[in-house]
Amino acid sequence: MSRIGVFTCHCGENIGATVDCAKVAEMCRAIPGVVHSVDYKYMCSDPGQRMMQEAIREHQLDGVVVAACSPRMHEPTFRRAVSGAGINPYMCEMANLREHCSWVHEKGEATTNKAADLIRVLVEKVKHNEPLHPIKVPVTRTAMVIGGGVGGIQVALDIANGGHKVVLVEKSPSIGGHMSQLSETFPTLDCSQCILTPRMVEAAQHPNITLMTYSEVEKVDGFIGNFKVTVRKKARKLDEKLCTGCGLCIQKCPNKKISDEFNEGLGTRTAIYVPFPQAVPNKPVIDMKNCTFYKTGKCKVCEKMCPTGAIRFEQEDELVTLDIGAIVLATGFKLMKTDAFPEYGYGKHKDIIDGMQFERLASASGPTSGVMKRPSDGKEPKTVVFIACSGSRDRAKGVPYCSKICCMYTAKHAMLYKHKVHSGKAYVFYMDIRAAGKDYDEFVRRAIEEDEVKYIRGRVSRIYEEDGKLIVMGADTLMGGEPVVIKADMVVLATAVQSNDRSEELAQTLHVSYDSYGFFAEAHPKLRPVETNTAGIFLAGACQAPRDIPETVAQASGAAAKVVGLFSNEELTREPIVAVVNRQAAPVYSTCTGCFLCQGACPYQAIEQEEIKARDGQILMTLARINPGLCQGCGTCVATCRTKAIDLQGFSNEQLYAELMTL
Amino acid sequence: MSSGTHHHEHADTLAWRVRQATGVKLAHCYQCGKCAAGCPVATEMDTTSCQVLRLLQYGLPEYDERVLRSESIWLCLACETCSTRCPQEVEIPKVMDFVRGEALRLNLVHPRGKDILAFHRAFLDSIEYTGRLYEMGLVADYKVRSRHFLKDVLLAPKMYVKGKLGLLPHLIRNRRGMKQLFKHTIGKG
Amino acid sequence: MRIGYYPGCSLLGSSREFDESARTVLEALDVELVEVPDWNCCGASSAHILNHELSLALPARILALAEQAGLTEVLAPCAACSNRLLSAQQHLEQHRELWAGVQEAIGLPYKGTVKVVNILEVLDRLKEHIAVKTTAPFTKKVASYYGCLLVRPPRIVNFDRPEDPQSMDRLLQAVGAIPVEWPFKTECCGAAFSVTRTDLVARLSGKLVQDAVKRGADAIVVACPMCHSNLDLRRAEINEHLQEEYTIPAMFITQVVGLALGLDPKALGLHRHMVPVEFAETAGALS
Amino acid sequence: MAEQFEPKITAFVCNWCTYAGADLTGTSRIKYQSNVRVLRVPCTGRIDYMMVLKALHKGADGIIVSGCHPNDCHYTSGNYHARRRWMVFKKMMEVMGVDMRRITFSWVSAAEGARWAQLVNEVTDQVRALGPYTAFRQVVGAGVE
Amino acid sequence: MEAVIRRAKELLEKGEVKAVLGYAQGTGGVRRPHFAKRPDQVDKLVLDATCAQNLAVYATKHEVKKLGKVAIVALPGTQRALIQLMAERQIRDGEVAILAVDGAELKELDSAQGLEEHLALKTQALDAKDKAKLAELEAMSTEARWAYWQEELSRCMKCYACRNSCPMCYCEHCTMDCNRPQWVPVASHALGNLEYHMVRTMHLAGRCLECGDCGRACPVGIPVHLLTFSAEETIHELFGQRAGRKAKLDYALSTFKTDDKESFIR
Repeated sequence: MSRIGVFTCHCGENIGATVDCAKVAEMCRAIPGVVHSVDYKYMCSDPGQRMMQEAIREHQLDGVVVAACSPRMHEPTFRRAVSGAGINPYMCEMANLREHCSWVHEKGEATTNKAADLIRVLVEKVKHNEPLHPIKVPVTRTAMVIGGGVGGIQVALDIANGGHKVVLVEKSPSIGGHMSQLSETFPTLDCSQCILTPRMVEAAQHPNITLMTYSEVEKVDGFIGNFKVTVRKKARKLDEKLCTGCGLCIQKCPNKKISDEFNEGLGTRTAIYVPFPQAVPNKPVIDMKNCTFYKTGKCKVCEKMCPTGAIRFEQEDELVTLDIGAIVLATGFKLMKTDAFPEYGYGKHKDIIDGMQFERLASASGPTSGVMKRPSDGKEPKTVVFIACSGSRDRAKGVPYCSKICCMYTAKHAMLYKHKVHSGKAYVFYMDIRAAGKDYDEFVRRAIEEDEVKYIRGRVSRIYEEDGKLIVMGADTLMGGEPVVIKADMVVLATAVQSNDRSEELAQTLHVSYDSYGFFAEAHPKLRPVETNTAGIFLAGACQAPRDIPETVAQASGAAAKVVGLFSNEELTREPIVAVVNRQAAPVYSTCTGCFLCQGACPYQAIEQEEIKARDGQILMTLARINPGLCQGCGTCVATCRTKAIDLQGFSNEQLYAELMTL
Repeated sequence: MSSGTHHHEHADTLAWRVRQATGVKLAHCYQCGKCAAGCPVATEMDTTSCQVLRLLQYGLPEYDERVLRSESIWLCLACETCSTRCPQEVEIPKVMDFVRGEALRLNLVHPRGKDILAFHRAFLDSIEYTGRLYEMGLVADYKVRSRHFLKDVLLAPKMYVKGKLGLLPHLIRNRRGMKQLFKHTIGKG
Repeated sequence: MRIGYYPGCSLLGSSREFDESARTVLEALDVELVEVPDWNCCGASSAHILNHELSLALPARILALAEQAGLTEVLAPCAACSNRLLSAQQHLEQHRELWAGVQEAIGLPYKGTVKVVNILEVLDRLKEHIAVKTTAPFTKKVASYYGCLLVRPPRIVNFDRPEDPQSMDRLLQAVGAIPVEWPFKTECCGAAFSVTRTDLVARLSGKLVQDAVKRGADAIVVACPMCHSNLDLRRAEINEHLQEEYTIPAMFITQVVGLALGLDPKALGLHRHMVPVEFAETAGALS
Repeated sequence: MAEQFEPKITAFVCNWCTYAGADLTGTSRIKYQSNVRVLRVPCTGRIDYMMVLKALHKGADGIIVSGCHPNDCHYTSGNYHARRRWMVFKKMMEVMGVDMRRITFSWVSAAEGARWAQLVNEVTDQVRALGPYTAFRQVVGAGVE
Repeated sequence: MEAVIRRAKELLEKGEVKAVLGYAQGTGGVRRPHFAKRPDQVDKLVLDATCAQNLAVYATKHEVKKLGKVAIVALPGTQRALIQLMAERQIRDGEVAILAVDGAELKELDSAQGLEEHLALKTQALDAKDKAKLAELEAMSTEARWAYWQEELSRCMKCYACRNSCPMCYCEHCTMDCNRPQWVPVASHALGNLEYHMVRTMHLAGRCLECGDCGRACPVGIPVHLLTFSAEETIHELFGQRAGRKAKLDYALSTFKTDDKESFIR
């Protein structure tokens, strides 16, 4: 027979003025199992809590109901208090006499009765409460960062500087990502590579960071603190230890006409190559698709040239499995291609390029060494039209969302163009200028006021070619939609920012949710922006939504902080409010039938299979097992289970049944 | 889904009537001007397509009337260039169609719209009586209605020579059916 | 191949040559055309400008008659007609509640079972056949002109791609012609304003004629009677507007194919054009 | 004046949205009728239809089931699962001839304090108008509990 | 028929299966399930229009499982039951040789995948009588429906024949027997009966194979199958899926669509 104490709080006037607390305390004494019931002015005050603790000892209480404010307010307080008096914190429940009663009802008998009812219900619950203990999960203190752009590099450095090991996985041959392709950055116009490359080198040399470039995540098992990640190291066809990065192989490679990804197809590269001069690591890869040897079986010039004999034509991909405690996704974005626009010629006009291509044209390290030359004939474009919202905010043919960075980089592009071609004319077609950010609007105004970029508010309906000019048919909505036709030499489309290739695939591998555009979903849009709904997996940068560099870096540090926090203990403790599958003595073992209908209902993939084996190892039955590391305690599986084999600690069937039966 | 109650355009606005009749929601237009930018007759219009939508968005009687009285609605060629390119999938020609009908109903047709109207009327009459278009008759009828007696006087004989203008209308057999068809549709209004 | 045929009004008058050439060519390609019995006008732009119900009833009657005649597919060479038929059909598909009214109006049952196809779709199916039968390759530079109604609105016609369509170009290549890279394939010619706003037509069609010539085309090839009359019948106004004598002919795709198949120019109605088609092949036809 | 019937209303609410919403009703001091008794569960996904049946068993005249709006579930998808379960449950109850005017499903977010008060009042008035759920009580009465 | 018997004999003779489960002549013209463990017992097998029972119900029983591999004469309902049981991991591939009988056609299968492909070609429809009855119920007023079921259920004595006859009620520890807490009163009184049938219906929603055995099994003729049928039809209407068709578990109530309709939500 349980010995329960009920402590009714006046909360000063808040409850006391409406509810007759003394009467409530009186009524509660009549509840079977209640051996002690008092009311007090401020139960949460020190004397209040002390009084409670004394009562617990004095009356050997084994359960407590505090009738006060909302449990969402003071449950932790009172659970701490009761455990101070030596009973399990989860033996304490709160009746919400304030928010759900005194504050919302008129003073009177009905209200007082309701207060008593609320307590009665919880007394019955407490009778069925079980002592619960925080769940402890061991943590492997090694993080994996997926994506080696500026975001990934920042995360890796922050975690590494926090004293933890980091594995940085990048799918391309070098880290650096999109930022390494940029010429200058807004709003400061400082050279992108100048600020990025030191970070790349720092990451490469950091004792706590292991770089895995030209590698992709293949498989992820386990859960927070205990992931097992399988990474595919694609064959560089090269012994990285021997290679000194002298570049002789590259100079001598006969196959020089391959379209260069790093230069967005505006330049060419060899079959054995490093993406760009400042690449980290500065070790080439052989592009098998284009390598003469793999196509014809002959050549091997690079092998002959290599002074250290580092070339390995027979090298195979390698699968590596790593123990990882936390994962940060920083896989970035891609830009919509120019061929996605019917009315702009399906990409058939060479001189209609996208923003990233313009970056390469403007970049000192680019195919034109930063000299403005249009792709078709290498002539200097005298008139350039920039079109913002190309594919963005276009539910018909593009994406409905705003790509966020285009307003700024378009202003930057126009500016850079004007700085390079002083006599040139730059027009920007825009719908709105979204320049919310430190020094952002000032930057745009500078483009307009000082560099005399002509901003035209309207979309472009059509572009076609005539006499070597691109005829841009727009309209000026600030002049009542009057048609505006501009004969341009080059057009730059600020094409929409999209989630990166295969991001859905990756999301599925990691069991993180993603939106209908393939961007990874944060756990809470406001309060948990760097976490995913899968514990132990975090987000940084444009893989979550379009972001610019400062935002990406900020979020990266945020994600790093989360990881370091997680790593601050060898074990992580979690609320024991989790589901459990009942276990019983042989031959029953459990009332679980192993139908696994519950599996689909779990938002966290927390339900695993557990095999009950006989001594001889023969499988007697397969049961559901809930991984306490993954379970968040929603209880959806409990309601799904036909045999009631699953129950939720803290909100068990017995507790809820008991509550219901007192109504 | 959300607890908020849905708010519709006010029932006496043209925008609301457009929505009822065509299903086009004018609020979708975010005034990017792409429709006007590609419109073959935008330069002829007193009110460009995006202005028409903008005026309608207000839901003010005086603006509604401006739309109804505009020449633009009669200049729309229904070439569908705008609707094909509109990023918000606003079916502007549908709006124009409906608004023309309203202008007609409320007797607010723009003077220069009247000629165009005359042509369409003549066209339909021709069909009502013969079932098929009688071009000669149409042209003649149109001239009477529009008072442009001299229009195309030079072209017609050439066409006749080329065998392109039948002097007699092509009649369909079931002309009673045609009458009934008109009675049940346009005849109602 | 047996297929329903809805010529539409203009193919009986101002665009007779389209009707003639279509019939001649398809016959030569062993296609049997079954004319929709007692068909009526589709209402063109006039009906849908003036009365919504009428703009549904007129096409509905045509389709219902076709159903009655046991036709599953109807070819409407006139782009305007096929567009009207398709829009009405689709609208009725989405608004079953209107069926009763429409059926009462047309005094016929309507099932909406007929598939409406345009001339390019039909010729495209016969491409191999045409290639084989081509005896006099049409080795001219051509500007293939689709106009509005063949490709717009995509959600109604869903034929080819809305910008820079290709089907006619492919067809023309099949008969030896060389399509020029032309940005105005789907620019509007002024359409229904042929009679009422000739000034507009002159400007819009003028742009087409001028650019086609500039890009070296010997002929503009069309598949729509409205486009044709604007480019051919209205050439006088166009030239006056441009202050220059443009003699580039506007031909129907069926005429081009016909010539390639070596058919009699007269049978293709080439003699009916205002702007003469002064190619060797057709010399006889124009005397 | 005749004693007016006071219905017994049982509410099943999730901890993160509706319970919090009801807290907000309190902090905003919005008054509503006191007939309702709230049962707190972590998520609507936890709400077993057996609970609803037991509430009827214990003589509830009206029942409220409420949680987070779609997309707002603290557990990302518990409410979606619940929604499906309710659809099927509702149909089953209708087929059985249970008067579904007595069971109200709703979404009330943590921000919708006023909405909670409004919901409770609406349901209370509606059920009061319907009178006691005698049909079900008879069944219970017939059972020896 | 002969084909089935021939094959059954073969399987037993070759020792490929330990037993063949089919139908045999019972008393009073009814067919009863028949276990042929020896070739000579095969001749007892009959197969005709009067064979109805869903034999899958035996496939999950201990006694059967411990025999080893058995062959089951599987009419469409049985086929659906078997694939659903496989999806719910109660039977493993190869554990049962399925002699799928559809009218005159016989097909032998032993994997869920095989069954899925086989069933994909088959349509499934409620029998007209049940359809009509459901429509009739639908048409009734709530009060009338309530009265109807109260009347019907008043005859129920909780003999659990419906439960035992159902291939999907394979749980060894049924909720009905779970007493901590005792959600559903054990006693067979109005409330106990009502709640039992409500729970049974919910447990079979999205899992009912519409074989109708529960209804046939009821000794007092309560049309309990209508409850699970209507639930299953509801699932089909709402979510466009049916139980007993997929090899991989696809349970309508442990998945969702974000745009599931929620017109019923205030």
